[in-house]
Amino acid sequence: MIGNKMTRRKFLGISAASAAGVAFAPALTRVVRASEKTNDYSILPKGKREFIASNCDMCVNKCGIICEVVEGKLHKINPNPKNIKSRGMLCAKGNAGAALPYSPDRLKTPLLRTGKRGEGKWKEISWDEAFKLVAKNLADLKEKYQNRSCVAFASTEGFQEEFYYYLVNSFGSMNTVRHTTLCLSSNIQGWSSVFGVFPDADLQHAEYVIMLGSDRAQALITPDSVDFQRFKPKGQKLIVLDPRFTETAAKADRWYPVKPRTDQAFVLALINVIISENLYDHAFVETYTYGFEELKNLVVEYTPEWAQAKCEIPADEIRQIAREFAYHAPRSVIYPGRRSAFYPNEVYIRQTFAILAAICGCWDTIGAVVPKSSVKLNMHNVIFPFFMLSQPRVDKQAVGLVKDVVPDSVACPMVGTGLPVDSCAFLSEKDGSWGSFREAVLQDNPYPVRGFFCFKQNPVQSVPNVQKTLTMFEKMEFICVIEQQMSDTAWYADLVLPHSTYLESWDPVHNLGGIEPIVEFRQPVIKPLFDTKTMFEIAGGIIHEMVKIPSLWDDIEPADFEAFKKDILEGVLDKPIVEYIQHQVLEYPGAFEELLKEGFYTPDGGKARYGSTRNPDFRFKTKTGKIELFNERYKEFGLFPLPKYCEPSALPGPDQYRFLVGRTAWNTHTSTQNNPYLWEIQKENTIWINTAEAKKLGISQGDEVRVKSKVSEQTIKAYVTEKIRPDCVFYVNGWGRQSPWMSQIYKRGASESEILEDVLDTISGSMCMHETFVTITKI
Amino acid sequence: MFQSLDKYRSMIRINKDVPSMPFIILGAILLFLGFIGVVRVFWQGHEAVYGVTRQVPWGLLIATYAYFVITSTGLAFIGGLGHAFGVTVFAKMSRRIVLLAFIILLAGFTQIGMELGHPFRLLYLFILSPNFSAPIVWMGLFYSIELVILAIELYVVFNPSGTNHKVAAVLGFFALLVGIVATSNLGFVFGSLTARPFYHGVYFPMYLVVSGIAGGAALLMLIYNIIYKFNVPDFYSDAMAGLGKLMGICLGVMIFLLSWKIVSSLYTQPQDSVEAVTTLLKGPLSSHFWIGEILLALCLPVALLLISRVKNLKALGMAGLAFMIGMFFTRYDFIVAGQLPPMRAGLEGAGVETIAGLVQYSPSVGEWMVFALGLGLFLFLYFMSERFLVLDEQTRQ
Amino acid sequence: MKKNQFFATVLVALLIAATFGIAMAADEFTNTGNDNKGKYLFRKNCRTCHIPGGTAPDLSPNSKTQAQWQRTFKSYEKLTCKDEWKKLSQGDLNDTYTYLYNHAYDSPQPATCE
Amino acid sequence: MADKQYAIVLDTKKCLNCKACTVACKFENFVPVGDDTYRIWVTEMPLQGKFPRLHQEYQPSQCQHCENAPCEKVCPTKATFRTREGVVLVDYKKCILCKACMAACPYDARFVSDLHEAVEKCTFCMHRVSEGREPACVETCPTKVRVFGDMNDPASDAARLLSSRQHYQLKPEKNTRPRLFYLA
Repeated sequence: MIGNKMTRRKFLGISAASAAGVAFAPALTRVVRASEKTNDYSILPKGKREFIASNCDMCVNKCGIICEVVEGKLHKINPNPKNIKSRGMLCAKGNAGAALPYSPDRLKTPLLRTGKRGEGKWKEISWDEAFKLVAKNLADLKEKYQNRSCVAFASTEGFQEEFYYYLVNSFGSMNTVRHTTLCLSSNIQGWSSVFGVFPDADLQHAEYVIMLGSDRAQALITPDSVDFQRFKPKGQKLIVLDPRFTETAAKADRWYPVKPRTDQAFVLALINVIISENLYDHAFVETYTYGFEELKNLVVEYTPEWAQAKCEIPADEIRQIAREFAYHAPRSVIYPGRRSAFYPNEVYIRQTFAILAAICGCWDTIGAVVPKSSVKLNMHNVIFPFFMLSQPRVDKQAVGLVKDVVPDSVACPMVGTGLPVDSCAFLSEKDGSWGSFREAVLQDNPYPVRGFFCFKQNPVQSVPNVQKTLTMFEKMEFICVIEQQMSDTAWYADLVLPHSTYLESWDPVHNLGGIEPIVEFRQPVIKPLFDTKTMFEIAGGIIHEMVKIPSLWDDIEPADFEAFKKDILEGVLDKPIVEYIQHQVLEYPGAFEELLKEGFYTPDGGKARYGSTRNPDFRFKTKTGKIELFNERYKEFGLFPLPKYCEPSALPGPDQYRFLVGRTAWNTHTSTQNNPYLWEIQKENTIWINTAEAKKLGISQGDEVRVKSKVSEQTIKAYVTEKIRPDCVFYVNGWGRQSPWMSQIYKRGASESEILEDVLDTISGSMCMHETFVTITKI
Repeated sequence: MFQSLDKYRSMIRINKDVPSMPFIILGAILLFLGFIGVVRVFWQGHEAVYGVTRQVPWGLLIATYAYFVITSTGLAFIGGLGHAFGVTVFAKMSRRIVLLAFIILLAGFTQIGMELGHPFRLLYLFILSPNFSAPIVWMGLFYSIELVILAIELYVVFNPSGTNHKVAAVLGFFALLVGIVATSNLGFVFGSLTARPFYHGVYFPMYLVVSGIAGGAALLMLIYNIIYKFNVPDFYSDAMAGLGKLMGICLGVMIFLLSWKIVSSLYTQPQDSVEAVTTLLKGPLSSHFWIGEILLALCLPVALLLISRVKNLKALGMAGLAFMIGMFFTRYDFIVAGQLPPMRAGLEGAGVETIAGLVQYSPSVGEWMVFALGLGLFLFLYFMSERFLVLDEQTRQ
Repeated sequence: MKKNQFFATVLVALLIAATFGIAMAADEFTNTGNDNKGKYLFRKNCRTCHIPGGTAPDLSPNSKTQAQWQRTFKSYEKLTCKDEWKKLSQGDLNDTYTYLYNHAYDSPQPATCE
Repeated sequence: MADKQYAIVLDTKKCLNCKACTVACKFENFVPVGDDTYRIWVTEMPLQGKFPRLHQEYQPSQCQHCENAPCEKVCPTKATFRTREGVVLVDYKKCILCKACMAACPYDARFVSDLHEAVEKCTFCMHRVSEGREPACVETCPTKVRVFGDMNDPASDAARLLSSRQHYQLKPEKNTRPRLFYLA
């Protein structure tokens, strides 16, 4: 979509084709028989052909796959038509997964840095050496700083992440930092503030859908991306608000290029109309909600005319949308969205969405937003020792640490007491906030963090203001990265441990909550191609070396140490992982066999579950136990309890553009761009500039431009288009890579994490992705 | 056995009057370059060596193939006029005509042989599995027959016991006829492409035949001027004038056809045709078109013929030279122009890259090398013949 | 008489103990303990029985609201496992309380006991 | 007409431009990575209108499996042939790589394959269809833009769509009678 056209050159195509041909053609020698006489159309060599059900790991969706394996070689990954979550689809990334195990850029053996960091000099070492080295470094750091939390552990979701936490908990660090604050934490927080949970949208049955800033056609989420077009009920209306004309906007009945940062004003005006015209669901509000009067008083001033001045959507149309939304309720959806925070008031934006759904009774019924159900799994009840030397998280008291990244004027109107509260207050403690975590580490406040582990995450590419991340790395005495390819983060590591692909290993089962909950798992599809290991094996290997070092266990009870060895090592990690999986589904007879056959399991045939909370006695996970239109918890923390609109603290200056980020359907964050089958769809990113603005700046299609923000400047090719607001520019993320071992994409395009400033949403701890303003000049 | 060879001895001599050595050396160098090209093709494969693409599947080699084989059939036409239709002025040139036609046809076959991905497969599949609705089958068939006829003709005209004129007349007639059929079928290889309106129809079958005859005449006028170092003896003046007139007529017809082709193509439908002609008139091929096709192949020869009133033999040679150079561009343009308008617009995601609405093509080094092979083969074989064979009827008598 | 006296004494002692206990609990259980240690203690001491399929109902921090945890700790003497509780130091109990309270059903960061 | 007559009906309004079909096709059919080597594609049709009134369509396409296939006519060796089910296929062993079919195809659906050493193109995944499976592009599509089926079977989804909805074919003026039908 972006820039693929202007970068195509024939000679490159040839070299890439031959390179890829060399890489992949030998995967299978094909036999072709297409002849009129025989009617034999087979294209595969005769031999053992299997169809193995498993689960995709090219993004977070975990779609069902059926892998076609011929003579032990993976030919094709097909969608699993039975899988109720992925609805029988498999996207470009999922298909391209078949190239992953065979990638020439894979890490094949543990690598120890020999030159300077980032210099790219590596020595191959054995796994034994690697495990010893990790254990020794952990022991040394613990001794030196007398604090186990001096080693930080970054990770992101994935089926093997729980074994990473076996390692974390065996060492006893409190400093873990996950992807959440670059992802959904603000969204979850906003919806949870009202309903106590983060719900799903029943797009399959909704009659009226409003999507704000969600590009469901490109940022693929199953089942939403399928449902919103494939199962769209006849006559369903889709209203899309987005500063860009996305593929989703192209599907919309009405698209509004909403002024960034003002989405909330639009939704507040909808609430205003619905309350003032008495269109809300009285019975529902009466039965289930708390704080309606306060809400009513708040929104009095938020008239459509007021909103028009903010968000540039005509007041008449706001009124019309409000009426239509209320008319179709409860089969109306204000789409919860699945994305990172854009603005510092992100939590309030989401709270406003949730309130709109609540007052119209669009909750937990067909065609509305519905709380996720889940399939209960049998947990391994393991007890990790309590280490005396585990200090609380480095960012536990983030107040004061994060002042630099929270503009006062942003914090002020929202936070009653004037300063953000503890950054972790609204996060799962395991998640941590990347923004405040990094500030705390950089300031050595309250204690130094000198070790860094990273599993599957790529903070160098994904955390805004990459200079700060690299400065943080400089503080580290030991960096260990567990990855499949040499990511940009791995490039700066001291030790890189190669992880097996999802096609070569068993993964424990995971429950995927949703309207139709499902349990997914993975099994090996092909034999491991290289000397790689899974996190399960790596955790076991490292912990075995750790128990050999007495100094690592001197701050726990000796009895606990013995119990640890027995429970964790002998009880879990030393056993085959299959036993772990079987234990997880112990409660469901036949489930394991079903998993082997289908790649997923549902106890009740995957029926949609509605109405579990539509019971006047149901206690919501809020302070009052009701659906809170007025949030008592926020009041307690000194935050605005209602979604009060506050003016943007920062606006683009003259000659500045608001910098937007987004995704395509053929890449996942920063992890898939190097896959040749995806790379050929898009070979670098470009900067979207509105046609009229480009003309003003003298920029034409494909020109190199300089993009400058407060924290960095880059050059990138221009994509001049009508598809974006004149006051915004846009990159798709995952380009401008620093690791030369990402051979196809090294230094192609420009990196979003480099240009983005780090601005925090103080309630959810999220990084705000649309708070960077840039200037553009033609080179 | 040696005795039987003896009679051929009269056919062999070393002709030092003809400036053949430079051309033989040039031919050898080109052959060597061509050989490198061939090795590259076998080593790296067609796709890697050639500049043709998905959108422009036919490139320089089809152009050079057409350039060679159409000239060959033009020569066969002229030879046939002499033998079969009693146009006796050309009879004195018959050895060179037949030899040229044969060698240049061989040169043409090297081009198509290197262009085809599976030339050897073709040999048996044309017999086992021919598709009679495909013009290529007919083209291949008639050019193969043409090669056989020319080979026999070659035997007949070089028969030391004297040429059997009856046989020569029959052969000449068939060489003429099959040549026309073959070339018009080559035209129809393009004429059958409904996808590409620029080619579609009867224009190219006709234009290629006429321009081929002009090419045959031009090549003869040029060759005679070369071997006599631009001092062609009077003995040939009537033949040369005949060639000049023949070429003049053909040029006239060509101008007539081309003008109407261009004018009719410029009307709004079909769009691809408009676009193809625009590439010639003011697009990427315009310099080829105006300098090569119009100036060198048409205007200059016409001017030279008119000014010299077909009497100055040097001028005829110059006209031949200009035409042979210009004709190269004509062939190239005709192959490429029709393919530049894309079958699908170069929109994002289409997989088609266009500049100003057109796809791009420029020949690769590998393609030029294969052209060198054909040209080298022609120069080497022909001038070796000039050096070692008795080609003049006059000296023989 | 003697018997009555004994009963009265026990009753008074119990009452005092209960009152004291409640008072102490109300005063002492705050959510400012070490919830990391609390997690460990909860798993070690409580989850041995309070697990799915265990001898007692499955328990996780989010099995109860903050208020419910508060009440539980105030009156743990009523529980069948009160003897187990008594084996724990006040500090350990407070750490456990911190963990459960901070991750209760209606807390800002509810947690299941994974 | 006992034979099945295969066709693909496309509802492009559902297309997300996600490129799943193009990648699925590459793996299924051993099509190598490369700018010229692809059997199917998803075109972003020209953006209509001016900001902020914009409209855009996406058009997935491939070999049209024409009933009156120009490529079949010009193929000198009958390497290109139509099956009884109306699927246009290439017998790679018979292809001499003259590329006449590429020049003749009005849809630019063919290309030279290094792997097959022949001209190749979409086969409607006949190797899958003969096993009772759908073509890879059809199966993988999130929103099921493509519906594959037998036009001769009135009960098939494809036939029902064709009889109930307005549709068009690409380049009708070429008189090729494609077996790809686009719903209007």
